[in-house]
Amino acid sequence: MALLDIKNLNLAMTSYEGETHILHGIDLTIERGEIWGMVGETGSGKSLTGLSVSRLIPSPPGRYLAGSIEFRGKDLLRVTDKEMRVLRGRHIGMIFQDPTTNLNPAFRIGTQLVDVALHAGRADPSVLGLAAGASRGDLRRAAQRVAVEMLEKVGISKAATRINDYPHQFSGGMRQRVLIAMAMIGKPDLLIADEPTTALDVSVQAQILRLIHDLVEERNIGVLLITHNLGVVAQICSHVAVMYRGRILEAGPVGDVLKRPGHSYTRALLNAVPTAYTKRGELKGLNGLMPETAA
Amino acid sequence: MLLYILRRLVLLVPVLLGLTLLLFIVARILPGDPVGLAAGPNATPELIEQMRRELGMGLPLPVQYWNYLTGLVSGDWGMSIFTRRPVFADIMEYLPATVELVFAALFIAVSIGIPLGLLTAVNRNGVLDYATRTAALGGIAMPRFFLGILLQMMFAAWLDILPLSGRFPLIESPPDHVTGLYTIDALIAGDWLAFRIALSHLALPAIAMALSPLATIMRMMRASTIEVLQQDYVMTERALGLSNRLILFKYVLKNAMTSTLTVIGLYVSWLLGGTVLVETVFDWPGLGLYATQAILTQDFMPVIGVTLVIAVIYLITMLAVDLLYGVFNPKVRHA
Amino acid sequence: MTLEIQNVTKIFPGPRRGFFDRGEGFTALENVSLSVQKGASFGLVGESGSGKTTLTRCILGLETLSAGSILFDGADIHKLTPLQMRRLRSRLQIVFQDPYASLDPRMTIHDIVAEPLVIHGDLVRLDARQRSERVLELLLQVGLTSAHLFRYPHEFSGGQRQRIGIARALAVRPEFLILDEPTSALDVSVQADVLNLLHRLQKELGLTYLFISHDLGVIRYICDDVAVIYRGRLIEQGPVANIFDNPQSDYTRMLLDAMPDPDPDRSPFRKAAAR
Amino acid sequence: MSRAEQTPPLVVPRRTQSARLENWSRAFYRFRQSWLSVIGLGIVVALIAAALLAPWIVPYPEHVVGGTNTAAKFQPPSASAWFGTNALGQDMFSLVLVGSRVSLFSGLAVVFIAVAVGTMVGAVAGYFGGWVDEVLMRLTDLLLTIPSLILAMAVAAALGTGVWNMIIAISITWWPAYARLVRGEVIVKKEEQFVVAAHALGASWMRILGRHILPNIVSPIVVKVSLDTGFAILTVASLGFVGIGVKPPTPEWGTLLSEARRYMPDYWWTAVAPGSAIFLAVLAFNLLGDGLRDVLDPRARR
Repeated sequence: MALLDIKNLNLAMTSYEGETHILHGIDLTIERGEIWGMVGETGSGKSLTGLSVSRLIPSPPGRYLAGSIEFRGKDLLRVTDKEMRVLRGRHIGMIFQDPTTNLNPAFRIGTQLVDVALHAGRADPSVLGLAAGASRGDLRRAAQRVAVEMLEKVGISKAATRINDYPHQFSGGMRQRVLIAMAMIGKPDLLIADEPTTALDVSVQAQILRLIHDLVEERNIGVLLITHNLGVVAQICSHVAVMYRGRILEAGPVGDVLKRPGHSYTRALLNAVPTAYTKRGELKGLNGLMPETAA
Repeated sequence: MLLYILRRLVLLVPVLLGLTLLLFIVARILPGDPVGLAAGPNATPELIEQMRRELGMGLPLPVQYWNYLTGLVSGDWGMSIFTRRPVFADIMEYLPATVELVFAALFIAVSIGIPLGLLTAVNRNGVLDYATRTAALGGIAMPRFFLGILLQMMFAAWLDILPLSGRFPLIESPPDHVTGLYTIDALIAGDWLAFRIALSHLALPAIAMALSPLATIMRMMRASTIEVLQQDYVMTERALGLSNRLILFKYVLKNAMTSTLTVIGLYVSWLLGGTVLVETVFDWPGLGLYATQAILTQDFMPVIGVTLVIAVIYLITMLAVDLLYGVFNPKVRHA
Repeated sequence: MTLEIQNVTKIFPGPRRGFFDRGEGFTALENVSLSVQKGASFGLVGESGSGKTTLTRCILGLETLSAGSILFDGADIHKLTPLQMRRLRSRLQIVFQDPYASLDPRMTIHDIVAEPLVIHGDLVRLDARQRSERVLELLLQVGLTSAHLFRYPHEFSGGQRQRIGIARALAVRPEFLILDEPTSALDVSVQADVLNLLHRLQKELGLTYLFISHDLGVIRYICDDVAVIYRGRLIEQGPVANIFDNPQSDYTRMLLDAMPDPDPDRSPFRKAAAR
Repeated sequence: MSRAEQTPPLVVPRRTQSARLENWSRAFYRFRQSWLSVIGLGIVVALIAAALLAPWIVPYPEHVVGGTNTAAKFQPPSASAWFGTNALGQDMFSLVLVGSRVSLFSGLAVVFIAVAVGTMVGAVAGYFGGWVDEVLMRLTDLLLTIPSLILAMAVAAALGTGVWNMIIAISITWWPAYARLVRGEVIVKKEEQFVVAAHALGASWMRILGRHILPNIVSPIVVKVSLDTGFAILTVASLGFVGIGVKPPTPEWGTLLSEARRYMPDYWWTAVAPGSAIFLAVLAFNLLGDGLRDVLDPRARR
């Protein structure tokens, strides 16, 4: 049984213009220990795929036309809201793009971490190192301890005091570390990271990628990393799926897809990235390459 | 924190100086003959001249202003030509009634408006939402004085369950003076009957004043809650499995309060100004009634005095709002 | 010698504390010197907070300098009369980073591109008809068509808007363009097209570029010379090939190492991840 | 110029109004989505029409210039006197109808003056900043600390009765709010990239302010104007209610209501007619303003 198995996922969204078919039969299987990169340009539907796994697309406007998202054998599109809520945070962690807007500015980071830890701990006390049936006080104390430990783990020094700071007292890179701590505190089996380094400087990006990579290694979890940056995919991912207009054009191990791309779109994307050895005038845009797919 | 408050209080001094100067200039520049009005139609020119001298109105303006300023500090706020009493004494007598009325109204508006706003934001476009939003539009448009009259008609004249006007029946003795707010004083004295009487008199004018701010606060709270619900961090909180109740009442509420708070602060000034209308309708013996009388007789010392008191209350409220703002928004917290 | 920046320092005053007291100032630029040769592309690389935006604002005369001077063709731009400043602005134009924010949402594309022609009407001397022709010529030059002329910015994609921004900057035939992260808000494929357009325009019109970016790949692709700026100070500068192949400072080396390369074999994690 | 010579002659297409037109029709569509706003617009149009036509359609013209008919005093609403008659036997409908002239005219005049003065002060303060800003904003702050109703009452009382005196008195207390609004918006827009771009192109401050900043802040001003017109009408009525404002024979809603108080609750119609008129006018402008906000203010669009 795969960790995550997306089969023929079809999503439509309603807007002013009426209902638009956005995802056209996405198929994707993620096993533990795999880091799947999902690359695509603006509007390719990669973020909506990620949100679908956490079932965070409200309906309306979203509507699933067909398909299933099986997480450890259970179809996420068919579980109850309550079951889904337990899965989130405890079994599926999520990180978003902008660390400045994804932490609640009015609360100490400790409060936010502890609440997530408590949520995961109530679902499964072993996350906090407790036996089943632990008291509320035990849970709270353990959640606080685990929050500090997790902050240390993501590389925040003096975690025991910094846990009482507010988000605005941290730099962008540090905030993203805090968000990673929040996503990982429930010991999830699957991590969905939606453009986790896009808003960061390259030097910080490298550190955050290293952190995600190491956490994944250590805990042997599956990752769905959504990004537009082929460089990031090449660095950290074991597998990659190339998306274009709601379809996966090509998927497979990074070494195969990026070194020997089978689809012309992938090749074009690779040609559009300026690297150390691109000569001036050699870059190619996508002009005229891809036919306008009927939406 | 304490230092910050102190500094803010010190900064109020130039504001108040500017305010007195402004009021003084306005009062002196404006046409009108308050002395002539007060002396009556039969007064001789000599009598009027003598009154003017006694009131110090013949002196050069800067001297008059200086005299007024020094007087202000020592508690001499001038004489009311109409009541023939010191303005300061008058204001101290009427102030508690107004404070009681304004804060009762504010309490009603906040304690109903905020939960209602939160509730309608969550059940957006539901039946409750449409009903309250439509009602709120009506509430904002309803003139306070007309609402007052309607309430009197309804509850005092037809249903006869609440008194028509006044603050306390003349034949009864009000509770011992501690704060001057009858409801509070009655509670302090443990006098339940007096509390009920005071409350029954307070109810209608407070409701008449509260409706519009209630509607505005509700709308503001609804709008800011909806805005907060769309923030990225709410998505993160949801994505990590926190319950809707926890997200709404803990994480969203605190953020949504910040913008609503400013509106609440602004309404204190609006309520204080509105007392001239509502106190007139309900014969409520407060600053508004006093100011209205003074304005109609062009008796300017009381008008300046009342305006000054209201401005001070407003400035202190805004300071309190700023401090509270820091509680809700740690980014602007003051060292 | 076109643009010469000499020992520029910019200190922003600290926040007010009371009437006279001010908090400690923030040094955005410290003793920055660089010179851009006519016809060249000069790249300025820096991460957020490095001072590169402040430097552009200084060159445009939107900020005063705390020390140093900026010379354009030998004239100190902070000592110009208003008229001379206006003349200078017709020769030195800018393309901004965010194609969504840099176009007035209430103006048509025609009016946006024509605006510099109107502002510098005393120089270009075109009547309304000639202006429209010039606007159309510019749009064709950057790869748009006459059908786009009377539409509004919100009807265009990011890449198209950036082309409009470039057309506007070129309207009064400037010699010098400041390109402030012109492609960082765009998708890579669109970025490639815009970079090629900029390259073509430079060849055709003999423009001088000051290209500001955080993306070393982009800088390497389009620039002849490069300067690396970090926390308001220039770390090193020189020809692109020298700096990129043989960086002298640790910071530049770190930036180069951190740049994610789309070749999986160059990944620092590769061995561990590809089990 | 070499490039221009090579290319074939350019054909500039005619400027079409379609894009602009499309924007308008889309805006009107959004406005129509909310039936409350449409009702608001309808009432506003009806009120303005009634006020303009009042002299010709008033059923008892003699009553509005002071004529009385004590024989018919305190008649309840009927077919001949829709809103009943007052203590002097005057037809309430006639009084309320003609009263709309004073209320609507003064309300609109107050807002017009306040917008004109406030926009000027706010734009200058916001654009230039520095000591100009300091001085102007300290002045507006001072005015904002004074409860506007009391200040307006005091000024109006001192100036004496008369519509214009009342308008001036209220305007004095209203422009600071606009100055504040415009200043804030100008400061925000001043930092927007398209304004910086215009600056970099070499545009003068007049052009930047007039062509780029002000057109882009019209929406919040229009919304505030619509909401405020209602509240200006309310303030005019408030002044009338406490006994300041228009001289007696001229009917005015606030004054009518104030007189009616004496005959409560038995002759309730004398109060309900002018009170409801005030309520309806304020409500209509509020509904209209709300609808406009939905159309014009993208932040509140949801």
